[in-house]
Amino acid sequence: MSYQVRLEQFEGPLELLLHLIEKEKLDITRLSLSKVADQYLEYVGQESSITLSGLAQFLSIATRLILLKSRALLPLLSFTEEEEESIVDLEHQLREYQRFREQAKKLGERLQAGRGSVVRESFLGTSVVFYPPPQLTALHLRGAFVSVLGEIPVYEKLEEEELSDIITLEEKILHLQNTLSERMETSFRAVTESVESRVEVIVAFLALLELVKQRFVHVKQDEFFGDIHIHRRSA
Amino acid sequence: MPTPSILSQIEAILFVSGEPLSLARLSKILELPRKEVETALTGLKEHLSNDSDSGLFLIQNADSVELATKGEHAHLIEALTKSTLQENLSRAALEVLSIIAYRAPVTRSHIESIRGVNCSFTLRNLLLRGLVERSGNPEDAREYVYAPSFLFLERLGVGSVKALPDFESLSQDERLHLVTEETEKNT
Amino acid sequence: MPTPSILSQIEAILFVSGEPLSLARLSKILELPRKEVETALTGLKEHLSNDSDSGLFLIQNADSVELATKGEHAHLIEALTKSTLQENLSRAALEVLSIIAYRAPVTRSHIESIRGVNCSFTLRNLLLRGLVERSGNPEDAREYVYAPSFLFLERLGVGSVKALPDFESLSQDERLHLVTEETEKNT
Repeated sequence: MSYQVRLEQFEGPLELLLHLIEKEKLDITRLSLSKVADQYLEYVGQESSITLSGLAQFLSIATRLILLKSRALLPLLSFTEEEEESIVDLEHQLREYQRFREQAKKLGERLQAGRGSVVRESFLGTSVVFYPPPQLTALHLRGAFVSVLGEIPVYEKLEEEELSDIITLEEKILHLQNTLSERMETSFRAVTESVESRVEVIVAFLALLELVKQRFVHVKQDEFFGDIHIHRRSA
Repeated sequence: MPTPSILSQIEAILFVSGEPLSLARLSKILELPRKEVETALTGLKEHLSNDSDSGLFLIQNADSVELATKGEHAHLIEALTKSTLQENLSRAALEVLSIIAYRAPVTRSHIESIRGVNCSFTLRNLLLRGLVERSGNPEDAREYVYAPSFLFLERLGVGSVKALPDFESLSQDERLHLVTEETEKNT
Repeated sequence: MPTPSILSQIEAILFVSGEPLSLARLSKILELPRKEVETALTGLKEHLSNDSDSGLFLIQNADSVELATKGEHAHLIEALTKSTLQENLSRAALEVLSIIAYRAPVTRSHIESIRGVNCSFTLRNLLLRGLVERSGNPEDAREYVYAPSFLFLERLGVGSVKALPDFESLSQDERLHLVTEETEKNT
């Protein structure tokens, strides 16, 4: 590997993508995106520490990059309106993110610059006057406390659980390889039969592409949206 | 931007301080000889009283100075205090008050981690209205703990927080554990 | 002594209040129409910033104002209160904070669509530090909208979000620009 970057440095896919583009000193255009697509996929493929929810975000961008790359390879391929829009969106999103990332740096410097203002403590020197809101009852307090309890974010626990449930591309590749070494032949539908989320299907698909690239398998699809037959290549 | 004058520096310091400051302390903070501070104070005093657009003036007493509002604004200050007191409790204030009631005695950081929002303004308002009281935290000298005031509980018709509706279950609600753990992790 | 102006009245009220006051409350306390209060506020803002002998200035955020020390006195205030006015924030927090500052009021999903990652932890952290505020979204009851707080403006020493660098360009979604340009071209 010519350029070693651990993905943990990147909080999200846009950050990674922007890093790759800027590293090549490119502007944010379609062409640049298709140029860095391989590197992007490579990093995502290597990285084993992406959480399930994080992976979905990385993969949603990966699919658009694959789209752009396939277009570069097959000029005749035309995009559907939806695909076209998703590419325009990505360029726009990257530009917006780039602007805010620049601004965030400046903001950080200003917050460190030691030019802050201070306000005065309210009603300094005013003595305490007992002034209860006339209509307030104990039941109002109870109601307010119940609504506070309802706002406590339970999701934080959930995300922690997700952390332990990482599916990586690497695992999927291994899983596919194992399946294939047991049976010489399988199909994409069979591989994804037991998966529970769309993300896993996408991971499985990327894993399959990787195996094709490594010349471990070849694939055949008889019709659009038909099942994909996977054959192990004889060594 | 013009260089800040000593007058403006003194005004800023007195504004924040809130209590009378001695000339010695001012001269130390400004890193200026006492004589110069005295001259600047005279300047600031004149500047403020001559400026009809300024609502503030300097009170000098023996060796100390303090910034205050001009006497002719007393009725406005009274109107402000009254309107602050009579204002209905905001939703935020009611929530903070309920946390203090059901979790007393409770620190500010604990209140904030339960609500997930900073609440320094709200707390000051509740203190000013005499609805809550604060005292030193026996477990940590750097922090205060807050509790509903005796007068307020009396007004609610309860002798102690334990008599609040569903006190037993609500004050120990298990969702509170989620944030308590979080607070401990962060400190 | 000259008669105190409305400017001086406002300064006195804000001095005592300490916390931000809404235009509505100011107009109620002063018993003046809102329009007049607004004009006087603009006057006071200019008066204070142009007066190099004044250590104070006005911070305006949404519909409220507060009186604060000018940023150039930060080191003196730090010497007085023996505390730091600096904020150390992670890169993620700074990014979320800038999106909120330039695009307020903004929903969490909008922030996340710009950054491409989940921001709930970072948002919670900024709320706890009091640098941003959240309120109900008038357009969708299930979602909050986020805006910069007074504390944020204080820490930067700026009078309003409009005084932030590149506010004009960054507060606009680039794509909205394109649309307007195209419409202009077409007409």
